Amino acid sequence: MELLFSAPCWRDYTLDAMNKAAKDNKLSSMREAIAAYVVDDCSVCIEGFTGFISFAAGHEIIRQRRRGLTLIRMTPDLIYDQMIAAGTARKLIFSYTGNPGVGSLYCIRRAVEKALPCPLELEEYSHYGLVGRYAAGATRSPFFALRSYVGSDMLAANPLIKLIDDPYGTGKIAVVPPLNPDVAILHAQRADRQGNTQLWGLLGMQKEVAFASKHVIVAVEEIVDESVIRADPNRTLIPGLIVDAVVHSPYGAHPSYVQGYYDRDNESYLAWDKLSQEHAAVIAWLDEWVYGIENHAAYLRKLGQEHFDKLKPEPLLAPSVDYGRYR
Amino acid sequence: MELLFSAPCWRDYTLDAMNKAAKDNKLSSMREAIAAYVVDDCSVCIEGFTGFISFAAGHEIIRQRRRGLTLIRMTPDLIYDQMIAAGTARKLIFSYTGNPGVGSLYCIRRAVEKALPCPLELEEYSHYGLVGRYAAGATRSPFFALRSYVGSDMLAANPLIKLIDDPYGTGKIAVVPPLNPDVAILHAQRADRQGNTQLWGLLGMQKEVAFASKHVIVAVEEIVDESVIRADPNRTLIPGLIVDAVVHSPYGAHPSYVQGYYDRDNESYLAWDKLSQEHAAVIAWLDEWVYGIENHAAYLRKLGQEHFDKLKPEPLLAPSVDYGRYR
Amino acid sequence: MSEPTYTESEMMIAVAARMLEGARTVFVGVGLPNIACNLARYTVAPDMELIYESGVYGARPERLPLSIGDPTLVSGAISVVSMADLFGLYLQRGLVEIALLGGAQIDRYGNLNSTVIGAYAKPKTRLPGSGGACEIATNAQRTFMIMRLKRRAFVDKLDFITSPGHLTGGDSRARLGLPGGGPELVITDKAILNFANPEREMQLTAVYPGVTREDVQAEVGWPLRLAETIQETAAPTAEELRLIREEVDPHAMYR
Amino acid sequence: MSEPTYTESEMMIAVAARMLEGARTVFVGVGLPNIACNLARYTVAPDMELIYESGVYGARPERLPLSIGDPTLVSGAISVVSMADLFGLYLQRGLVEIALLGGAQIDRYGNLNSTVIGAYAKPKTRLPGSGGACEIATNAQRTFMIMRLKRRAFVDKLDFITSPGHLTGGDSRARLGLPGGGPELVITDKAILNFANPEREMQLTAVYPGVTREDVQAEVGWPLRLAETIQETAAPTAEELRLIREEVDPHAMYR
Repeated sequence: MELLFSAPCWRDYTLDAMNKAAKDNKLSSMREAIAAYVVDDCSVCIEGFTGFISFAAGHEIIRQRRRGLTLIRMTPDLIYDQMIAAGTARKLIFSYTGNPGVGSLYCIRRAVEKALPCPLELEEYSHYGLVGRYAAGATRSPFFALRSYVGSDMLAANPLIKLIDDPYGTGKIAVVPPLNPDVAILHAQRADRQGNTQLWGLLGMQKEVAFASKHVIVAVEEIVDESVIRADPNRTLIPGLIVDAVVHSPYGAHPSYVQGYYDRDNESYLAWDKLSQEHAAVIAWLDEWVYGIENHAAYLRKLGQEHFDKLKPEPLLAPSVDYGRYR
Repeated sequence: MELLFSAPCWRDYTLDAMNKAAKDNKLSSMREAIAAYVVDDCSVCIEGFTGFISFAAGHEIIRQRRRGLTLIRMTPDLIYDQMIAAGTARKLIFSYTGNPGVGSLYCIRRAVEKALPCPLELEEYSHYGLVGRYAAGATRSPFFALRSYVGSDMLAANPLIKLIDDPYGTGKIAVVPPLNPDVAILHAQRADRQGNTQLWGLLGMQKEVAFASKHVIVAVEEIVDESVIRADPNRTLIPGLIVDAVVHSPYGAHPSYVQGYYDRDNESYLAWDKLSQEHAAVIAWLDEWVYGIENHAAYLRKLGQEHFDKLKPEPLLAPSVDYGRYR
Repeated sequence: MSEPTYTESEMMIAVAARMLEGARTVFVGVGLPNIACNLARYTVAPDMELIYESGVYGARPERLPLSIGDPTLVSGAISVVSMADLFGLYLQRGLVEIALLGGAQIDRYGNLNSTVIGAYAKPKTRLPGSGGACEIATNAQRTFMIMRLKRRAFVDKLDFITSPGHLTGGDSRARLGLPGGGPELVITDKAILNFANPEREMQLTAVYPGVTREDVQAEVGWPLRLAETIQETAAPTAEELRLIREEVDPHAMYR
Repeated sequence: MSEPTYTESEMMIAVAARMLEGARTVFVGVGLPNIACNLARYTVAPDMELIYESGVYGARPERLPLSIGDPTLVSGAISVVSMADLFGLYLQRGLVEIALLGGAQIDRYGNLNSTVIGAYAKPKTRLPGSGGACEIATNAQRTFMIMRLKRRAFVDKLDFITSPGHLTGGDSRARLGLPGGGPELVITDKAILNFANPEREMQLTAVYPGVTREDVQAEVGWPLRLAETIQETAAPTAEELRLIREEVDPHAMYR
């Protein structure tokens, strides 16, 4: 994990950022985006808290057979369970590894408990600690301070978490260092061609991860004109300035959900709980649903449109607000 | 300035917060709200960056002849110039004292340079430093770290700003302590009766100030039903949980502006630049426009509706978004 | 009419709901604690607002949420914020009145383990980890545990302290400056335990109908301290059962 | 056709705009720097996005903003965020390519004073203070100063260092670990100065038409260093003047 606030490395980063800003059209296929930015042994962060999880990106990384990745995610969820079973990862940085609302993530447990298919190094935080690492990375701060960890064995389990004295004399406080993933892949409702991205619903940690990461791929349900973004600037979570590639990825977060577009496909989460208890069954599933199909569009065809019609919520529209024209 | 993270004091605060949550109707007149929460010698924070400035609250504080206040605000603006000329303040905590886009704030300069009408103690930060103090106060953090101040004389001018060693060995970093105002007064577009408040346009530091302060008064252009707030939860900046009083205060930010509702009354800012150069003229202005009228409604009548019609922008509506019904 | 029959889960839900009387902000997970909060809204805590670590304040779910990040928690909520703001402005700020927590293991001082069974480096069982539990246990004003009474869960020594309770007892928590008040109650399927003694040691304070002190001790891995008086908790009322079965969990997802 | 006539302000605006060639993110205040950026958008930097400390990224103002918090900067912008995010995620993160700064006093190393004239405790003149200037000077990749050349502003010793430039010169800025590159240019109404020497000391690099080196030295409070070659800056072109007068400042608010 590279700290971005040593001047040279920071300069590289920001000049790079300037180049990002230059591209006026960053539209790309998921295959191209993954091939361009996710290389063996790099650190990858596919974020989104229970929703907005780019399964399309995770499956493409498996399909391109990346190896030695450091996977970063607060709640690994099914997608990292699948990527770890496929042997893409060497290390996992996380804060809660469970099948949300269902149970265990058996592939990750097999990797940790039995080194199957390969050993998996763990680096572990609480939620706020990992959010803090993203926030420090996003603001080029040398650390993030939080009141957690005092009295917890997590301090001993992770030497990157330190206790320092509050300079104002109120006692000990924990700090965590910045985290700057090599690549972030973030799913949202809409973006324009420059990567200006709007998200509503659970904001999670998407903003902090985007600003913390050296490369950012945004995957969205809809590509919209820049004028749509500019019509509600308070909703823009990620500016195109820091985005490398924009992927049009409808239903790309399935089986997780996208607020207002589709619901979580809970049957898939329950099915995974059973299926994933045997490594062989997982490999068979990967052969059929990842290796066996060329891309996410094929995955959607395989599931069929009716499948997604059932996941569509009724509309619930937010009232408009008036920004006013000042001229 | 009381630090909120010593347990007993924090408990008082939070139990108090719970009581806030209990009140189901916090509607109040500005007179009642100021009388209830702004007492002599307390610290008051009327925030809002160039817009959303509750002049109605500032004038009511002058009218109620408060004394010995510590005034906290990043950009004191005309309202603090007026409050300081009226003798309400003993101390000013700020980061930029100017008439935005116009020039000097002469009343504050007279207080500092000539102790007129009374001496004014200054506690000074850069913008990010004061934002950081609000943010630390809002999250009960013992401090906020930022890269500013290294090489600046501001470190020597304000002993509360300290340099510490980064525990991860990247060098020196500046920190500022939390700030927890006794009372915050924040203007926004709309709130419900419980004080759930939505704001769009410049978000400024309103969120951090609200969560940092022991008491919060929100002044809004419109009181709306709770259902309006719940229809767009991402726009809710201040939850009623931390709000003590809700004041219906149309045009309460005049001569500053409220996004989508009215423009800045720039003539007033230019006029103040001339008028405020003489203390006697300021006193005469206060007699006519503050002491001489009973409340903000009278102030509006005195200016006349046509005055405000000229300040109304053309509509520019943000497109709606779909949150979806999940049941 | 005859005594209504009920399940252990229904009893836990009813008891947990009663303990939330007057609560205004409750930090909650999914499943049984969520049902208990919804029941409390109908009964003893009409003003209660639910806070979820996913970033939701004042949720009004139209269905039982499948996870703490369920989209039904977003639609119609008072405010939905980033997780940085939820943990910073709400939880660490001290605005959470009561938090409901669970874990794989608990010790006599209410410390919780949700990280590993066995050695951390070479775990026998890898558990999910802290999630928000460490900060919840640190910052919430009051913490209630909801756990089934099982000897493998109520252990003499934790394999790993994920979330601090009363640490080594007495004033050890206060001495380390933890802002929250720490564990107050443990609500189980057989009895209620609290920490209302100077040593902040878990003690039996109430048993459910038909449960003996011996039944409780049999499921606790240390000699369990007894409160001065031990009450018998009232069974769920017909109305509590009706609300659970018809209103808050009509599909019996958590019973 | 004859040489067009122009004001000193128009010359400053034209020169500042030329220096922004290819710029993509510029952190800007109101007044003259704002006009210069708008001119640059029409000429040498079509991709430029403006960043304002008020929280605005990618502003598309429909009128000349009256202040850096003008509502016209919000309507139609790409993103409007809290000031904490603007200073943290954009400026301190290192995403600001060029920042335009001014001040009441500047010294030979580009350090700026916008706090007090006289002693801090007993000031002769109380100036506005830092605002965002201290963090801008610290974090922007490149800093351009725009100031009128006046002896009372270009001083041998500052009364107060508000915003760090090259500090005591040489590598003193880098040694203290300031992330931004520091002052690069000083654009005045008579000449252009830079810091392109190992000592990072301000030096005269170009004079405007009709201005002599002596005219410049007369307004600088220390013996001004000269660049190896001193160019004469071209006067505003007819097109630059047309754009300034008809497009970016039609009401001559800043000329």
